[in-house]
Amino acid sequence: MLRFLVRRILSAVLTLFAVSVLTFLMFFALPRDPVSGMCPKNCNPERLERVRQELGLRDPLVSQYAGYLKGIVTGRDLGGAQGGRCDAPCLGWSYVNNEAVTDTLARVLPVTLSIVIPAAILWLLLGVGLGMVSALRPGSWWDRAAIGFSLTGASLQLYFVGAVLLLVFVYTLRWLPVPGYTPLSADPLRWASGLVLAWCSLAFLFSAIYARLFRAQMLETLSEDFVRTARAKGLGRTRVYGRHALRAAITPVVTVAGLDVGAALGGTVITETTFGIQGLGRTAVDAVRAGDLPTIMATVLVAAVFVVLANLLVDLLYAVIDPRVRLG
Amino acid sequence: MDPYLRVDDLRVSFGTADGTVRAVDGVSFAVPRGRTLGVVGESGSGKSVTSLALLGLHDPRRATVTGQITVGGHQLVGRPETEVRRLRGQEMALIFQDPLSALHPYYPVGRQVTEAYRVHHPRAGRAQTRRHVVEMLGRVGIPQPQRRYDQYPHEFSGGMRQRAMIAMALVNGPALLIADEPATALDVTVQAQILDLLADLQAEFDTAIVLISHDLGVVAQVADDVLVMYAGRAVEQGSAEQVLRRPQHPYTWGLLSSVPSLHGDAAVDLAAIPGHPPSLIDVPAGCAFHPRCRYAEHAGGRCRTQRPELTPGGTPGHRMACHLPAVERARRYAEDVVRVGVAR
Amino acid sequence: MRPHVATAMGVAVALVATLGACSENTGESATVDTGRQQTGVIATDPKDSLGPAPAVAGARAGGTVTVIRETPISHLDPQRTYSFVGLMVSPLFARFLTTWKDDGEGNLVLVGDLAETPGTDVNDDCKVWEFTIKDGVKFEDGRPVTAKEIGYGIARSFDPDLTGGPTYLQEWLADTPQYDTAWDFRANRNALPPGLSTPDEKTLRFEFAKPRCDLPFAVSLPTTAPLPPDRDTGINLGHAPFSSGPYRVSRYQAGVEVVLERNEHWDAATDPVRHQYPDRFVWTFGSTPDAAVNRVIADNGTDQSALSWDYVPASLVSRVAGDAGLRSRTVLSPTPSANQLLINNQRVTDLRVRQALNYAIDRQGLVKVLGGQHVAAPMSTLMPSATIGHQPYDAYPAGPNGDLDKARELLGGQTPELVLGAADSSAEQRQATQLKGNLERAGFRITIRNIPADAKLDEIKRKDNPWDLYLGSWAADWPSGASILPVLYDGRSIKATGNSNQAYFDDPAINAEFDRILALPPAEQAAEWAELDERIMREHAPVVPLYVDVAYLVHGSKVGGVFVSSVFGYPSFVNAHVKP
Amino acid sequence: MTAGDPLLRVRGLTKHFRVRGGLVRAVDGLDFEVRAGETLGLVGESGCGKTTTGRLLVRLLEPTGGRIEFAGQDITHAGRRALRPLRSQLQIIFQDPYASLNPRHTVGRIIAMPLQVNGITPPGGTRARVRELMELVGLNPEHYDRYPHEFSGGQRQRVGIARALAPGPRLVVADEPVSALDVSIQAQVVNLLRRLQRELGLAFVLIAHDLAVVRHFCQRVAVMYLGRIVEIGDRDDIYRRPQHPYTRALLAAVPDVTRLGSAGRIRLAGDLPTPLDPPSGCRFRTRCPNARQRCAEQEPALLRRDGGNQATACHFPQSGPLGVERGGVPA
Amino acid sequence: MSLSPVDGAAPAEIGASGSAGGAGPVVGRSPGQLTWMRLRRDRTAQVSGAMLVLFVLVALAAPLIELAYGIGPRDQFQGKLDGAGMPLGYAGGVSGEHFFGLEPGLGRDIFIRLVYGLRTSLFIAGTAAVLTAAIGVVLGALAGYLGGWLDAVVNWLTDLTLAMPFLVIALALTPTLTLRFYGQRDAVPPAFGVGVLIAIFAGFGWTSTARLVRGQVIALREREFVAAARASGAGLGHMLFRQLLPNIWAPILVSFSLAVPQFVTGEAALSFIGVGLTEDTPSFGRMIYQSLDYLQTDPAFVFFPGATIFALVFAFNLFGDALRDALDPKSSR
Repeated sequence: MLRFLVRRILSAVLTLFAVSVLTFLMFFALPRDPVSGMCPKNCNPERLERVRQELGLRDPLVSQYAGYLKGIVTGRDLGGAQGGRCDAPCLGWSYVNNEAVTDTLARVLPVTLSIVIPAAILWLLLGVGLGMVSALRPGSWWDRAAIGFSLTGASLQLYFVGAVLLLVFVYTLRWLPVPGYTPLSADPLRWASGLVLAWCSLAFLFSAIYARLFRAQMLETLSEDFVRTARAKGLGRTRVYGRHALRAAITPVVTVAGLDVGAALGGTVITETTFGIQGLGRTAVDAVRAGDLPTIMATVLVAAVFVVLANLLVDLLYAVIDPRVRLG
Repeated sequence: MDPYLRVDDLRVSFGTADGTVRAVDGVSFAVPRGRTLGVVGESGSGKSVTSLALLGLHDPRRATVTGQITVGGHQLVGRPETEVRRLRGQEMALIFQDPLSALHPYYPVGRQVTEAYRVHHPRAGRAQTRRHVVEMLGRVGIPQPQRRYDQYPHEFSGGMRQRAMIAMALVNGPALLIADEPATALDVTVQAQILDLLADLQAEFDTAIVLISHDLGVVAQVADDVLVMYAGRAVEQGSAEQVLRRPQHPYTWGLLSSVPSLHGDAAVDLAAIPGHPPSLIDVPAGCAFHPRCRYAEHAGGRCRTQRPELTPGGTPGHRMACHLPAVERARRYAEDVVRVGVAR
Repeated sequence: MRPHVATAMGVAVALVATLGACSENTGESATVDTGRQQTGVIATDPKDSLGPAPAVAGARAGGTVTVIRETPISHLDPQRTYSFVGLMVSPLFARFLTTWKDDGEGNLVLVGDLAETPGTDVNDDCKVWEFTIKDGVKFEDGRPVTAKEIGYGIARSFDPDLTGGPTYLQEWLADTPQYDTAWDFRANRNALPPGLSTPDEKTLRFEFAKPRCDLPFAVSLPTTAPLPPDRDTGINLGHAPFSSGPYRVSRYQAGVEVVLERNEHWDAATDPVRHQYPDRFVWTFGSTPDAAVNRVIADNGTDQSALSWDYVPASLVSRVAGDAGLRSRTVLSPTPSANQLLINNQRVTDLRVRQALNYAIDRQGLVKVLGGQHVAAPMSTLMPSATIGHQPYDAYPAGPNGDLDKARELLGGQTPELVLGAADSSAEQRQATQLKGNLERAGFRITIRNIPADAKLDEIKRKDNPWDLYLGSWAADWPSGASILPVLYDGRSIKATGNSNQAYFDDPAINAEFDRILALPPAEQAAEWAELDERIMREHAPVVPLYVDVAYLVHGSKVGGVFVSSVFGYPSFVNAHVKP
Repeated sequence: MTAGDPLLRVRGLTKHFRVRGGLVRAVDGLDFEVRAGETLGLVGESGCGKTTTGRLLVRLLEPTGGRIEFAGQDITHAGRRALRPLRSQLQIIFQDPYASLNPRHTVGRIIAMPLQVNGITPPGGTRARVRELMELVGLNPEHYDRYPHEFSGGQRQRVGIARALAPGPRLVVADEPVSALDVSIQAQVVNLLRRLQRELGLAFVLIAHDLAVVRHFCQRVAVMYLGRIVEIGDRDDIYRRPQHPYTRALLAAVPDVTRLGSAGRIRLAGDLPTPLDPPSGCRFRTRCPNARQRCAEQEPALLRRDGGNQATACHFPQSGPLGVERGGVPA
Repeated sequence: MSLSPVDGAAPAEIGASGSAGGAGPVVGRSPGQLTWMRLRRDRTAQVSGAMLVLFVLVALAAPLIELAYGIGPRDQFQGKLDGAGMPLGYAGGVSGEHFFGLEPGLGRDIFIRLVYGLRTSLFIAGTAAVLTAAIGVVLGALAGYLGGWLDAVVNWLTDLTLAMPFLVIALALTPTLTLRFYGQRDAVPPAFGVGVLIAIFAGFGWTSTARLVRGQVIALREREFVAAARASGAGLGHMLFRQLLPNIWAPILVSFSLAVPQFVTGEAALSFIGVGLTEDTPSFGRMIYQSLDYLQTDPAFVFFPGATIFALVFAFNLFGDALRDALDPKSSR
């Protein structure tokens, strides 16, 4: 187990390293000068050039990258134009947002987490619930309705659903406030009411996949011998389905959920844009548009960390769910 | 004494896209407590379907079950699921062929046995239940049952798993045990252990056992009575002595003579039955065995058109379904089977 | 297993039925007065610069005004402020040497803010200027504001780390665009830049090498906000500016929220324009313009005293304009932001082609693409109508939809192939598509070449940019022709990059005119600029004037006193108040 | 190679698998030979290494140690190219009639596969050869273009046999060829194999757990236990006079139709030990009714006694016919 | 019914017509033909399949439809808009002349743009799906079959690809690529934008297919027919393309049929954040993205593209499901 964990973590670090190098290279190829945004109207080339040198943008790529890595590990001095000393983990200074990138992250991460985690819980419950309902009575009216619901969800797009929900619940019926982020600690009710539409639309679309996946898995599991054993023991339906079948059928759902949640945490650009909430995804997109390299690097890295972590977590969860994995 | 298990004209069919599958087509038998019925047949003969039907484990939406199944005085067919459920595990239990897939891979073995106990003893105390289960595990020959209790099925060997299955089946002391190929997936040496164990436990609990197997040797070893199935129908039944020593049906002859033996003449070919078992969707008209029967011509063509009913054979309690006239049968048995086939 | 397809389609149809009832659009809606004339002067009477500002009818103290805006304010450092939002928010917490008295109807007077008057041209040659600081002006900690702190504010704008602000004062004082090499702020923190001096606590003196007649205008920009040196936190001042205005920043949550609360040390008696009605101003960021406008329209709870900073987006204009109940909650006003189809005069050297472009243009079609008259008003002059002294004319009268025949005639059967560089933003793509269709009907062949939206401005500022046409806009820093025509059309200022003269127009005769007019006293310049405007268009047609932006704002039912600044075209908060 | 030389000679064949728990000694030093036209049965319970041995012989697995000679050539570590000329002479039949045929290929294509991959064009063409083979194994050649799913288990196994026969092999490794088949079909296939062996003079290595099937097919039998051969000899010797206690237990455990009831059988206690950590000395000692101190200390060698062909790896071999157990003392 | 090896003959026997000789047709039904038969019996598959065929036909016949309709995708009808650029008349300007009405602002005909948009979107999605399938199959099959370091590398590449945020990279890459291939004054043909989109989809979309194929191949690798081919001396090419691939067509086909709608919506999602095609090229993504703003002021403009894209994706999903059932009858019934 420990060896496995160490190996997985090493591979994850390698992945993150590769992600950072690729991003670094890719964004240096961008047709966008990070300095030009710094003087909007009357800027002269000489001044810009001096700023570039001061920011180290004229240094060789490798030493720039090394400096970046050093900043993450030990922190570094960025100079007056970038807020001075930047403590570890230093992700640099954003000229566009005029703040340290770590501050940006500290601001937008809770937002994205607040969107994704409740939404994921909701979509998993909904998906597994729907899948369960339809697997219990395959071919029934319930099954048709559940599958129809999930197929519709899978065929719609978030921005579409989001726009319609906004129009109906916020602008027309006025049951909900305009979506926005309030910290959970500040006001749980406002936190929830500002995000509930985002959760619902994410859940509607995502649950589709889970409903179908879980339904198929459940049907397969129900034909397993051990389910028959459970019934032969005289167990009731709830126990047979809820305990014996569910646990075995949930494993592939865990895998897919891990990937999805990881990816979603890395950037719910569309959700954030649809509902006008400034989270990690939108910050990343804005950063790309503005050529804000430090923010891009940070958001890409954070997104990658989420994906990698989710993968790791899935592996660990597997071991919890399936005792056969524990031996290895 | 009234037999504990009585099955009358059991029929099980499944609707599929390609037609109706008559998996069991009119089978009747009875098993008193303390005795073992061996059900023999090849793939698709309906023996496993019969075992599931006995416990009412078929999906009612897919399978149609008719006939009478009486267990300890309760008629099961058509009863509500909740009532049948109370009998399962308590009055009657089932052992499957493959203990690895029959045990839930994610739960410790002891817990699975405990679950079988607690469902019928909801008021039993935790500690007392555990004691009982550990004792049961020990009784079926699992060494160190205290430690084994918390282990997972994958940490058990094949034989130990089957012992655990047996413990699970017997934990409530059922009067009827249905063992579906209980030893087929195991090695011969372990298989022998399991069969012995079953016999010992039967003696102890006075259980009625229905043992389902394709292996005539296994049946010979443990069964008191034997039922031979072909294409969902019973073709011959009687005591083990009658069916295995003095078989009357050409299919039983074929089965017996096609089994390679440790004795006999290894230099001659085995007496194989030609062809292969029929599809249950498209069972041949008349006697289902007739396309493979080398004596079909001797019954005057009835084999093709008319379905033979089970009729009493030579000795009391011995019955078989064959159109072959008694005289012809006796002659063929003497000439082909005894001399050539199973020359022992 | 799967539902019948028809059932699902039925659901979809039902869904759309709820989206909106069908009603006929007959095209009737209110019209906007966009030809409004701007009047403006520099106050000559010192009384104009005295406080307090006249009370706003019906205004009452108390309440919170919320401003909803999509993009966060990146910082609040006055010396770095140049964005519209920065220019509009900074008067709340900072005072400048001069400021505009603005009635929101186009009547502007430049008055002294911290200074007693809008400046004294000591030698009448625009080279030496003196400002006398008012008594009783204080910082948020009660310290008096003196010439020293204003001088320090201007000095710190020389710091190369503090990028982004206007550079007029720095360049004029150093007499070179490379002002930060001429004078190093970081090495001379205790000194003032060359040409700037404080003969006494109350006097600030500018001495320039060249005449700088626009100085009174230039010192109305936030560069002149005062700052005690001990309060200079460098780049971090952007999060916590030191207030000299009626409000101070009590909370700055980057990217999320800025809260301004009353500054007790501000004295209304010294301030000719500002009020202190609301208890607090709250800026919230992140809502898209759509969401912001919808939210304000909904008028729920605290949103009743909210205002959407962003204009009503084109897609919602017909909804807002069509709702009579909203009329009292909207502000509709032309702005000084002028949009042109810039012609790269280095590439398109044939005057007839440039004139043909002017004749061909379908301004009405373009305005429809933009969202109608609530979004844009057609224009045919170089200076927007909001410029002081502006005179309307149309050098190439083409009617609302363009005179295609006239354009073809000018082209004489030729098919000029022109490349239109357009940002890849959705809005500009649509304009480009419209222009392409429009111009091709007139006999041009147009290739649209996309430029990443955020890079576009930098790209067209490069002298050697490869495109023939591109959309450009210019909003002057003060409503004088001097901050428009010479900035945009003086060919001598063309450099390799960072050009404001993006038409790359260079004509010696016109250049000479610039010099002549710039040397005139500001009051005399207005009429001259208007005349030159028409002359440039008639003789050279260096661009195709398209439209001015129209500000179309909605606010909650309890917001009062918000008007659109005649100088910048965005909401001004000096009169804002919350109705009971 | 001269006429008397064995077709297949295996010396010290070893295969270890590295798993996370350690090293599985699946096959641990096998020695045996198969002469041309001879049939050798390899019996044992699951986990004894018999299937691994079969796969090693046809080089589906890379041996860890030892040596395999086929037709006088060392093929122990031969690559694909080096094996090519021998491939057609060395074929394998698999256990599972469902898994061993590619469900997406017609049976004609399946049978022709070994010809095709080895670039063999038989006289008269591939198609004719395949039809001939189908006829040979008792399939209707008209079914050339059918797919495996249209055949019954027995017929599928015939397809597998035809495939193995296609390139004209001299040695066929048959890995549990009948254990997945119904009793009546099993007999058909055993008979078919016997006929083919007779008619074509093929050498067979039959891997099976069913001692009765082995008895009906093989001239020589090797009994395996935990990766080792514990007893090897001629059929009649093994079945009539088994010397190793394991062989005896194995034989005794086979359920026999001819004997009703379960009286008078020897039972082995316990389970197979894990091959990750086999017992010291004699590997069978943990389950052996006669185990002594010496068995734990010293590993018994495979030795011939009384000058016969039968070799046994046991310190205390038994003799005499089955059923008459005479204790463990060597006679 | 149990399907253990010993007892499992019954379903397999179904359809086999006796042992020897046998009447009836001699040539058997391939697994593919069986799938086709099951598909033809499935009503949902029929309906969704017919819808897909219709969509493809419309896409292919776009120029013909333009000819018959008399309006091109770039024609503007601004005269039919009011001063604010909103279409005059009912339901967004629906009329006998403009079946689905007009776009606000530019005043282009929605119907003909949808027809052309269908063409663009289907082409992008179809090509991208083919490419992802190809990349995924090759990498997955190699990794699964050969295992070892190659497997590790492919796995790692998969992890890496999954860890790279797709939208951000797409956003960054598009202008960079454009500059690499075209001069500043060159007209960038719509085909280039299409190509870039396809490349982005292919570059990021292959992982799921690769994982799927790898898993399938690993499962198949242990099957005895693979061992049989290896024992006969088959080479890598034969193993992959003759033995393994024919057996994993089913999941590949299903994932392909589900990938197409994913890319259709993916194109729309990219448009949503501003990557994708130029205004010139009619595409579903751009239309739906632009229309959403008009949900309140011109619902018809949202409805027509929205309903069309929904119908297309829905049909694909239905068909993919039906295909899955037909390929693997055990899966759901």
